[in-house]
Amino acid sequence: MAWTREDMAARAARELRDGFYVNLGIGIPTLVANYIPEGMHVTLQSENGMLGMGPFPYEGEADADLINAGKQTITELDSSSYFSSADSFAMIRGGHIALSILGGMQVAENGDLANWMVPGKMVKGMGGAMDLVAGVKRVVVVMDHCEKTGAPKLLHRCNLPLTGAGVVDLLITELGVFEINRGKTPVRLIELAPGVTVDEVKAKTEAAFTVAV
Amino acid sequence: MAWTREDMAARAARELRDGFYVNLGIGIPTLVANYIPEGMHVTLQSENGMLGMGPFPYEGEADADLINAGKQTITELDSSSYFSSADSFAMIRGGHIALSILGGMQVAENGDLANWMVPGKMVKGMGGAMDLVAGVKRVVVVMDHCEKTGAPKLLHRCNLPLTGAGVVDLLITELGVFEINRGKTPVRLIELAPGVTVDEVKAKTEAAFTVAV
Amino acid sequence: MADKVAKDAVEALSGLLFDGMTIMAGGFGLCGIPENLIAAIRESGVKDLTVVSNNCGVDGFGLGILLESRQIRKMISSYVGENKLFEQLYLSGELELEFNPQGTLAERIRAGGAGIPAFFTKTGVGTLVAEGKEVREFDGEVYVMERGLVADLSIVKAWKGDAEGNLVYRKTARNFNPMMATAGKATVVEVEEMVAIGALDKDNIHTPGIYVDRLFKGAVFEKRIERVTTRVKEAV
Amino acid sequence: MADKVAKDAVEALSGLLFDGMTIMAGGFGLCGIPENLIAAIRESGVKDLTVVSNNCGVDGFGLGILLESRQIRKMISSYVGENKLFEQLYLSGELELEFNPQGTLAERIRAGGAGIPAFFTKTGVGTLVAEGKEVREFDGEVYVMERGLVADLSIVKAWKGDAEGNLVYRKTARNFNPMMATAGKATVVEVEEMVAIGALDKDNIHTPGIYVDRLFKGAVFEKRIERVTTRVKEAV
Repeated sequence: MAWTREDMAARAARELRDGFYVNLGIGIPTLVANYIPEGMHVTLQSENGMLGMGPFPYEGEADADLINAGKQTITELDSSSYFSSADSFAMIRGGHIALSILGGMQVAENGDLANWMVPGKMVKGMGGAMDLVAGVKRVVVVMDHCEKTGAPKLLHRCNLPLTGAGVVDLLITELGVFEINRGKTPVRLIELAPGVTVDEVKAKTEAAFTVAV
Repeated sequence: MAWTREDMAARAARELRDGFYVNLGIGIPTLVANYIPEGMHVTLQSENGMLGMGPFPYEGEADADLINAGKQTITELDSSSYFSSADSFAMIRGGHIALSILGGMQVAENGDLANWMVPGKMVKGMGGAMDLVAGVKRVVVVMDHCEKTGAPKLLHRCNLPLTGAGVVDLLITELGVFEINRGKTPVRLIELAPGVTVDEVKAKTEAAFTVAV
Repeated sequence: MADKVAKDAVEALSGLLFDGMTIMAGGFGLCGIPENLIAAIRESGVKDLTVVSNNCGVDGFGLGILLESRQIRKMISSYVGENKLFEQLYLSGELELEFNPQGTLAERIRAGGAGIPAFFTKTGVGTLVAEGKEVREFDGEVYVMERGLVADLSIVKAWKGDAEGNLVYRKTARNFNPMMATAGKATVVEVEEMVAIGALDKDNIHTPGIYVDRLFKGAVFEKRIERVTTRVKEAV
Repeated sequence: MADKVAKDAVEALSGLLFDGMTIMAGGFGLCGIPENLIAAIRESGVKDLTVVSNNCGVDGFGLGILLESRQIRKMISSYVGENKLFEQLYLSGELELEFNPQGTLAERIRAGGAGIPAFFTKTGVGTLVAEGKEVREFDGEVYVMERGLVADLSIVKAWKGDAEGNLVYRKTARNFNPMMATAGKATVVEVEEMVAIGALDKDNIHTPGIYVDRLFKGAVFEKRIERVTTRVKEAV
C-alpha cells in the first residue's frame, strides 16, 4: 500500500527541525505546512518576497497584495516581514534557507534534478526553482515514483533539461525514501512505504541503489 | 585678486541645476550648500546613507544617529530618506547622482584625479571618493591651484596614486576655471578670477591648456 | 524642481515611448503590476517592445493585453505559464522569449541599476541557462556569469508616493518594483495614494525619489487576484 | 524555536569567538557601532582578528579599543584617518591593512551575503585598487572584478528588534549594519530596544530575522559623536 499525497507530505515534514527557515514548492510540498509538528517553530519563506507565511485567508478576506509564489492568496503572521524579489533571492542564493521541498519530473543518481521543462511541449519557465536548488542548504524532492506511462523517474541520468546539477539531498516518492546526497554517495533506499517491497521498487527504478531499510 | 574659498564654493554652486541630486565632498565642497540659489531645488546625498541632507542642528539638538560622510552632525528635511551603505553606493555607482563636487591633490590633462594618498606619508584611505568619481555623471574638483611649496597641481600626468582615471569634468581653483572634459578634449581655461592674468596661470600650471576666457 | 507629478498615465508617459524600446514592468503574477501604465501603453500603440517582467499577465489582463495587441516582440521572464495566448504566439514564432531564473532576473535588474555590468551566481550552472555563458570556479564551486540589465523605461506600481518621488510598497506587491525603479533610463510610477512630503517615514522609504522621474495617482486599481484560495472559519 | 534572545553581550557571543577569526563590525565612524559587543570582544581576549569595518573607531572608543589591546591583526576598511594609534601600529608593521573603496566594500559584503562570489565595478579602475585584479571591458567600459566577502562573525547594532530577530535601524546609524547581518556565518546583534513580536511594521523590517542568530538589549549606549557641528539659532 503505497503512500498517499498526504502521507508523502507528512514524511517530508519529518525533515523539518525547530527554528528552520523553509521554502515549500507548489503541489504536495505546499501540503507539508499542514504537518509541522505542534510546538515546532518553522518559518516559511515565499520567494516572491515574504518570510513568515500564514495560512489561507478566511473567505472574503483575501488581499490582492498578499500572495505566495504559487499566486495563491495567503495571510501574514505577527512575525512576518516583506522584502523585494532581489532581497528574497539574495536570501535564497546566499544559503540562508535551511530546507527546500519541491516537486520533480526526474531525479538522477548523481543528484541532478529536472522539473521545469519538457522539450517540444510548452515551456512555462523555471520561476525560482533553479535559484532554490542552487542556493538552499538541503533540497528534498517529493514526486511520483513513475510517470503515468509507467516509465521510471529515478534514473541513471536525467534526459529532460536540468533544473540543477547535483542538487538533490533526499527523494520521497509514494514507494519510499531515497538518500541521494547530491550524488556524492551511491543512492540508498532508506525507507519503504507500508506493503511495498524492495523488488517492486527495483522494478520501477532505473537508478542503481543500495537498500538500507 | 584670486578667489577666496567662499568665492570658489560660489563658483562651484553655479554648476548646480534645478532638480539635481548632488554629492558634496569635505572642505570647500561642503560650503557649496550655502550658495544654492533661492528657489532652486537641489537634493544633497550623503554617501553614508541619506538623501536630502539638512543644515547643521541647533546647539544641543545634535543626534548621534544622524551624521554626514564627514562625520559631522546634521539634520533631516521633510523629503529625506535613509538607506544602507550598499544602497547608497548602488545609487552612486549606478550613475543616479548628477554631480559630485570634491577636493583634489592633483588633476591631469587626461582627466585623472589624485586626492587620497601621498606615498610615504600616512594613508587615511579613499573612503567613498573612488566610487564617486567612477559613478557620478559629472565630477567637479575644487582645489588650490598650487601646493604650499608652489608646485603646480594641474599637471601633464598625476604623480600621486590615482583616485580615478579620466574622471574630472571641471576644475575650479582660486585662479580660474578649467574645462577638463575627462581628458577627451584639450584642457581649456574658461574663466579667470578677477585680476588674475593668463600669464600668471601659465606660470603656475604644468598642464597644457588653451585659453577661452 | 522640475515637477515629477503627472495627472495621469498618458501625461506621465508622454515623450518616453518609442517603437523597439525595452520596458521593465513590475509585479509578480498580477500582484503589484502597474495596470494603469500598461493600459496607457496599449492605447499608445507603441510596438516591437522588449518587455522585462517576471510574468506576462493573464489572458485579458496585465501584460496579457499587450500580447493581444501584438505590441510585444520579446519577453524576458522567469515564468509565463498563466497565459494561453502567450503559448500560441510563442509557438507560431510571433513572440521571442528569454527565460531567466527568477533570482537571476531580480539580481540582473538590481545590478543594472547599481552600475554592475556582470556578476557570478551558482543558479543555473549545468543547465540550459548557463549555455554560451562564462562559467568559472571560485573557492571550489562553479558559477556562471550573468549580465546586468537596464531598460529604456521602467513602469512601477507603488502603494504610496510623495511629490519627491519617494515610494513605499505594500506586502508582496513590492516584488520586482523596487529594483526596476533603479534600472530604467526613465522610471514612471503609479501609486494608489499621493501623500504630502514628510508624511512617509524617512527610515522606511523603499524607493528614494532619486529613482523616480514621474509619478501619478492611478485612476483605477482593479487588482485582480489569480487564485483566490481561502479557508472556512471553523464553527466555534 | 531555539531562543535567539540573550541576556547580554557575553552570553550572545559565547562559543562564537576564536583566535584568528574574521569579524565584520557595523557602523560608519562611531555612528551605529555595536559598542557593547566590541567591549565584550575586548574582555574575551580573543586575538589575531581580521576586522572588516568601514572605519576603526577613534583612540579609546569603538574598534579603537581592540587596537589598544592588540587584538586586531588586520583591518579591511575604507578610511581610518580618525585614529592615531592605528597609524603607529600600521607604520610599525604590527597591523595589516587592506583598503577598499567604500562602495566596493559595501557591495562585497552585500555580495557575500547574497551568494555572489564576484562582481564587476568601475570603481578603482586605473588605480592601485585594481592592481592584481582582473579587469574587463563590457559595452566599451572597463571594469574591475571584486570578490564577495563573508566573515565568521558579524556584530551589528540595530535600533529595535524582536525575539524573531527582525530588526530596524535608525537614520544614518543603519550604514553597513544590514549587509553585515547577511554576511556573517554567525550574526549577533545588540539593540537599543527589544519589542514584542508583531510590534514592528512588517513592510518595514530592515533585516528579517533569518539573518540573526542571537540578539540582546545593549546595557549601555554611549553613542559618542566625533564631530558635533551645530549652528546658532537666529534671534527672531
